[in-house]
Amino acid sequence: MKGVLESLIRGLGNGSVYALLALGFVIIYKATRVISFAQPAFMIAGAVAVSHLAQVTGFYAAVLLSTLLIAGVALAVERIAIRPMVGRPVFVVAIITLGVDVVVRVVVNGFIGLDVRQVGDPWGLRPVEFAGLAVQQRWVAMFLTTAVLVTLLFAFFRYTRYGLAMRAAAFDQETALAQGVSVGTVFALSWGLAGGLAAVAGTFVGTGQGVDQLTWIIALKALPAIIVGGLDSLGGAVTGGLVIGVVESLVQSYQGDLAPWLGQNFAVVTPYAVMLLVLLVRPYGLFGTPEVERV
Amino acid sequence: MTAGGGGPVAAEARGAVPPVLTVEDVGLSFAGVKAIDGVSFAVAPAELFAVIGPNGAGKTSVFNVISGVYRPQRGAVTFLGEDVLGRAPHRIAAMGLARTFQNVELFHNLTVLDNLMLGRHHHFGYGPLSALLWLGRARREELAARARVEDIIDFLELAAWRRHPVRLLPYGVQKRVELGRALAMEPRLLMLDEPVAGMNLEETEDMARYILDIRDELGIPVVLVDHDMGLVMDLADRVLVLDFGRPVALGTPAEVQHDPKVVEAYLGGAP
Amino acid sequence: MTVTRRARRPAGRPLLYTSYSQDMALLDTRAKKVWLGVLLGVAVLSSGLPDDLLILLAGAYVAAIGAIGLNIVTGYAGQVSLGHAFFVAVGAYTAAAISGDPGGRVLGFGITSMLVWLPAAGLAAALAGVVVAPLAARLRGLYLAVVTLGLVFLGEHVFKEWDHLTGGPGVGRPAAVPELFGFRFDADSALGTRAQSLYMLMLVLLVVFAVAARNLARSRIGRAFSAIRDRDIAAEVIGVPLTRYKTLAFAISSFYAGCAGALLYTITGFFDPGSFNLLMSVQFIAMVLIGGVATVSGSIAGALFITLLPRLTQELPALLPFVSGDTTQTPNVFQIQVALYGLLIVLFLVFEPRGLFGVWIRARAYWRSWPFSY
Amino acid sequence: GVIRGDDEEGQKGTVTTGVTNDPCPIPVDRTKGCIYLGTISDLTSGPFAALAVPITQAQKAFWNRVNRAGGIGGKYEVDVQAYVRDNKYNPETHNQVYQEIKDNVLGLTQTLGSPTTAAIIADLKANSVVSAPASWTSAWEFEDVIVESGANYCIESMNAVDYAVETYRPKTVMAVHYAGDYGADAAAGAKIAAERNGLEFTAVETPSGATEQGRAITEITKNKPDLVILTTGPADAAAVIGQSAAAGFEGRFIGTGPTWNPALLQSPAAPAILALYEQSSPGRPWGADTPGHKAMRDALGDVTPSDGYTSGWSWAYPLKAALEKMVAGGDISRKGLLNAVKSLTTVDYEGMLPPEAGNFSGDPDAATFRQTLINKPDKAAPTGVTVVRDFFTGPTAQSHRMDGPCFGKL
Amino acid sequence: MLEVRNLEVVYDDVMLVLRGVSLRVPAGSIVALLGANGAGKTTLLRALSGLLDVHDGEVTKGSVLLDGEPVHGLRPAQIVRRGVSQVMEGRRIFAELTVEENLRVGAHTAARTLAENLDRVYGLFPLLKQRRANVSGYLSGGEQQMLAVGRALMSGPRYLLLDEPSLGLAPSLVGQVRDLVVEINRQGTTVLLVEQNAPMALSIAAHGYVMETGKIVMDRPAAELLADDDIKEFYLGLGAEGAARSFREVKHYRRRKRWLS
Ligand SMILES: Nc1ncnc2c1ncn2[C@@H]1O[C@H](COP(=O)(O)OP(=O)(O)OP(=O)(O)O)[C@@H](O)[C@H]1O
Ligand SMILES: Nc1ncnc2c1ncn2[C@@H]1O[C@H](COP(=O)(O)OP(=O)(O)OP(=O)(O)O)[C@@H](O)[C@H]1O
Ligand SMILES: [Mg+2]
Ligand SMILES: [Mg+2]
Repeated sequence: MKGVLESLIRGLGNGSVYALLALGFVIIYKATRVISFAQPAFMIAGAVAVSHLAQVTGFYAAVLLSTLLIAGVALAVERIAIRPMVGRPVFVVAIITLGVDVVVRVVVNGFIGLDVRQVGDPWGLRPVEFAGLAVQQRWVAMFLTTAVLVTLLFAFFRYTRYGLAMRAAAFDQETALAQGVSVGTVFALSWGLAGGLAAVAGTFVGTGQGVDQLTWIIALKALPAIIVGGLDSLGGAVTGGLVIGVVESLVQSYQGDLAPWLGQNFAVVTPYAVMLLVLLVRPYGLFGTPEVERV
Repeated sequence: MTAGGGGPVAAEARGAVPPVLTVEDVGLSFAGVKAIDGVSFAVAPAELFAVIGPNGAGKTSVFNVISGVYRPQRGAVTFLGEDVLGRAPHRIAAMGLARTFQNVELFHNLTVLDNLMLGRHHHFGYGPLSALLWLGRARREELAARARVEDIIDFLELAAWRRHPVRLLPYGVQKRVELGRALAMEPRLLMLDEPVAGMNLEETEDMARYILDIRDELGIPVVLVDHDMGLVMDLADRVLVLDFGRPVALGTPAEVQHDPKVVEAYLGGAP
Repeated sequence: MTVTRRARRPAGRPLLYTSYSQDMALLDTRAKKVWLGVLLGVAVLSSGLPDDLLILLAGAYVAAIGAIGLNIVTGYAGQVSLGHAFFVAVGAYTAAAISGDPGGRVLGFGITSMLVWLPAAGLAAALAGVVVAPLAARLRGLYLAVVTLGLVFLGEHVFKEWDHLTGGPGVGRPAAVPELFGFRFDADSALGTRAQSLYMLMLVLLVVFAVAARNLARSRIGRAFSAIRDRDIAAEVIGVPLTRYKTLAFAISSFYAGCAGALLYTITGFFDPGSFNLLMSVQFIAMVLIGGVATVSGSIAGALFITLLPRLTQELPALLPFVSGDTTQTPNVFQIQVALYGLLIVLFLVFEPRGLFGVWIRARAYWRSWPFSY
Repeated sequence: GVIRGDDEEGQKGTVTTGVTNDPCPIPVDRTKGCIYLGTISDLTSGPFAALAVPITQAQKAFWNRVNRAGGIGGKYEVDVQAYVRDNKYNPETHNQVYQEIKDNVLGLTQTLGSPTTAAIIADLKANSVVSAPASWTSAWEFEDVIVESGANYCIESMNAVDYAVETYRPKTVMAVHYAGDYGADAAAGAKIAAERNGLEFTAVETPSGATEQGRAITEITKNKPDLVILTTGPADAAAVIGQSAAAGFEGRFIGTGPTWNPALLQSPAAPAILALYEQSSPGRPWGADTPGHKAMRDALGDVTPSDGYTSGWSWAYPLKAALEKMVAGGDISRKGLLNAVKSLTTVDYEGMLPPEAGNFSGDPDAATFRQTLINKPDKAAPTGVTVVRDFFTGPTAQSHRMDGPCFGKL
Repeated sequence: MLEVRNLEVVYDDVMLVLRGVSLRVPAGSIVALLGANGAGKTTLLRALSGLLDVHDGEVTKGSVLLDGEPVHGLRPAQIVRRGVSQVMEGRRIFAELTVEENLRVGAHTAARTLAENLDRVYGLFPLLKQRRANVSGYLSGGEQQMLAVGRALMSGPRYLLLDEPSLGLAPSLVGQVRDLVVEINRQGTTVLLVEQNAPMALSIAAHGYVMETGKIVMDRPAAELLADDDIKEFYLGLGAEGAARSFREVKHYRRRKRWLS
């Protein structure tokens, strides 16, 4: 039982990182109908930036700076490579983000160098006792930070006109333009936010074990997460992230005993298995809005 | 069935041969909205039957029910003597039901030619393999189909646009292409949803002409929905008027035109 | 019909045809015939190129077969699939297993004839396609994309676990043996070097697959695919069964993918389950988009572009004196190579979103309206 | 059709494929000819870039030193910079770039990775292209054209287990390893050793990716083995060791060579590592005091120490020996080089490895080198480790018969 | 005043669609623009509201002046802020948003006056009020058309460009829309009305333009146009003797009148 709970909490920890990443994807998708494959690069860039800055400014300041920095980078990318594509087929844009990912990652790898880099977080692997359970502090930190950020985002989309503008722009850019929505601004906004979120997520990924040139792969976990939650739903992204994290963690702990025939490390693909199961029941994920069609 | 087919012809037809299409007490609602509420009518062979009514009255919904896009909660739809309720749209189409759409639903990236050829889809018999190889059968059938399509292109005067992607065509031409696509299906019944909406007079007159030719010379019965009263009242043999999904009146143009309910619900005092 | 059928010159057509069969021919214009002739000529002649280039091009041709396949399901039928790598893998392993050495470390049945393993690979992949289609048919746009991506990851897992078939990650297995009527294409022979034989083989196969695809595209099936892509409701209402055709699209596309997979590794002679990953799928998508959606010639161009790009970027840094070959410094040539790869893709698509095919269209449109500049 | 590969011999200045009478592009002595060696390594985006980069750099320095010391047999200098290619750790790419350079090089001073090298091994054999691998998988013992240096992973972990048996008397051993030529090879060695010592053995295959280590950690903390043989990458090692310890695990870890990275001592897992971890390796670390190590450190100047350099440097010795033998023998050709290799029984590693490590003659079992070391983490040491047990051969390795790659046996 | 001077528009760098169009929409007036399909009316409106580049179109010659300042080349959002708002051809509602959300987007540039504009639109179209919470994509064609018009009013524009607003509306509603346009205009909004329903358009417009294949071919006060024989025949469908023609009389091979050619 204790084991289950601990595994569960680990899942929530990792899950909240997936959730942050998923939010980035969803925000960009909401505004542009594009899945930005550049997110992994921004994530790792954020972590690496922190690992350098932390030595100078200390951890928390470093996270703040790196978040702004990466948001800036994302904005620049959007302006240069994405903005010209307003009104273009989304898959072309998706491939462009892929090219961006390649470029950014090469640059970032240059800053990683040969060694594993440490983000210099204050939590390390220290656990806190918590109702008899040993819970790593960083998981608590991840969970809380995510909660706060999500609340802020929801407030933003709820209480400004940009939430609506994004959906409108995503649905039909030309018409949105005709309503005076500056699609460019909407794009920039979404990329900026997504970049920042990726940076935070990256930092958390770096806690405990550091960052190396392969860490970016973790960002792909967000893809099944956003499908589970529904591509265009912020709430869905969070739910999806947590679900994926928890299921994955439980599978890591128990599949070996319960279902060895699935092969070792089935955990690696559980996110996708979960995704398929959800889609069999709900073609638009848990909270995604169905495509509206009538003739 | 020959030209000039006005009311009497249709009436006589109604007596003589069984109707092509019958709709009985159909009811359809969406999350509270009653789109259709107890609509019944029958279309006789070679009849030109019109459905009119205010916006949101349920005209398009009726079309969607008949062509299998919507599944009504109650009622029955019989086409060529078969009950088609709940059949997949493509099977109903294969039976010979063709329609056009209110907002042009063409295949935008395809040329006029391909759009028309697609109308003939279910007339082809060859399969993937002979398609890949383009041997005998595929080639033969494609050529034959092309010949029929060219007739329609001539008939609708689309020759000039033959190779244009339809998305670049002016609205009016697109409407004509859609009509052509429906004709290419060699339908037993043709349903037109607002064929002249957004057309100027000239084009409206042409469209009227085409509709009459289709009915008179090809003997294809037509169900017509439009808001252009001039057109409807001139062409239709009979008119069904809907309001809020309910039938308000059914009769010859002359009858419904002066029906106070219709005037009040629909016509208003507009030009 | 009221109007009698006439094979007359249609108004508004610049070219005169005396029969529909001419008008509907694959190469309906003289220009196309000439161009194709020239291109094929060049392709054949280039078998005189150095071996390493031939190997590269042979690979590009195989990739083109795969890209055409992806274009069928994604370009024509509009079902965006990131799962292509999976179907490629199915083909690769089917072929490798069939032609593999029965006594060997990994599964093999020792039937080396291409006539057996190539179709088998295609069919196995097609079958896989048919299996996933029902789920795919319910999904739209990027949902489908990510699900098919999931297919790649699940597949990767299976292939890594099933080491009796694949040899396992980091170890791998020998690929299918390209043997036809006793002739080995993967060995130097009287007819030419290994590279030359492979090159010609792939060239011929590419032509076959490309022509077949063009035929498909202009057939009722190709049209039905495009109809589904453009407006599925309308397609169904005019008589196109959606699910059946989506399934068909996946099947045919996967068949192409399977054959491509079977052939691809005969060139290296060896492959590893790690190869069939997201990157591969993405590269196929890139080929399709860069080449131009829903065009066979585009897919080929795209495949050449993507496959040759790394080679190109290898040469470029040589022109930039300031970058060092010292691998410990940043930036060094190798990093620049990778960066250029990404950069060129971005630039290209930003400036010509319709892909190489778009370039061609522009050029042609301009030519058509010459001498008027509009 | 033309058979390519040797027609360059016709060209002026060319002695044989990859050898010219003209000086090297960057010559020390213009009067000498040039032997070209290729490098195919994981230089940018692949999983082993962090090791591959220093390896490549070290070999550049190594041959540079050879050239300054008068080159090969006073006749030739060696160039390893003209034909360096990036394989991105992808077999197809590896094969492509190999095709590109193969007609310009005599041999390869580095071909990194097993699946990648497997994608060219057929061609290497067909054209007897002698190559030095950048990996210690046991498969290389069975390939003539491959000149590996230092014991393979399989032997290394046999010795690791034997060492632990002496030192900690474990009852249970668990191998936590990546799949394939690296991880499985080591795990197999551990298994063999465990069986020979009558220990209870379990193997846990783990994927790469720090967040993927959950299962490994659970297995460790659940089964509490006395000894864990760890064969992963550094970041994952940190995750496994750190979090197992955090969850109260107190058994010993011994990691295989590439598992280590000095930066681990800056990671949160550092305390756990210092307490529980030791590291086996096929050679002495950067800081070791031998003529070879010293030469390397001088040659490389002030780089961040990494045992990638150490490995890269030591791997080059056998090729140097073989080249000298070839030039002395006079048959300057790929065949000549291969024969030279086959006749090598010892190689002077300037103390980095025992001379027997360079035995490439006779049958694999006899030729296999079976000595490895054990190091312990040490914040003071340049690459974070110091030797606790110098070159030794454990009883298992001693008696084990090399009759095929180990990873097949897990 | 909204003024177009000798405007030339090209699509895809090659298709010349507007060939030197000039027209003036005096402040406070209603101006009607008639023309066959494909004449270039929509293109002209796109040029006015800066939406050309979305369609690979560009202004190659001439200028668009809003109160004397050139506005072509401004971004659409800027143009809207200056009080020009368009009802696009074919409704183009945001199908996935509810009716009210659509209207809110329309008010993107006029957040302050949101509430009052909302009431105003609901006042004009009670049907929309009923459906305010429905997903707009499921509305009937006509309902969507109302929504499109309503949405354009949400930005409280000074200049309203209407592209076939009566398209697909029931006769009674066409009447309403006409009265609505008059009303809007009375409230001080200048209107450029593109219509196929010529009788309706000319009955309320002060001035009318007729466009053919990218050129303005008639430019007269609406009253004169109504009296013009060609217009009578080809836009109003009145026979020479002034009585409405029956569609049944229409001859298929009827001569086609073209002002130029
Ligand atoms: N798929 C659907 N989901 C929800 N409501 C629908 C759907 N289809 C139609 N409706 C509703 O049903 C009613 C009838 O719609 P329908 O399109 O049939 O009207 P119509 O008579 O065609 O009107 P118009 O003349 O404007 O086209 C409308 O109020 C519409 O909102
Ligand atoms: N995006 C585009 N690319 C190329 N050509 C176009 C494009 N949009 C329109 N055209 C062409 O420009 C011409 C004018 O089109 P436009 O839509 O302006 O006509 P219109 O007067 O609005 O017709 P309608 O009354 O049907 O709306 C047409 O011939 C059309 O084919
Ligand atoms: Mg309708
Ligand atoms: Mg228009």
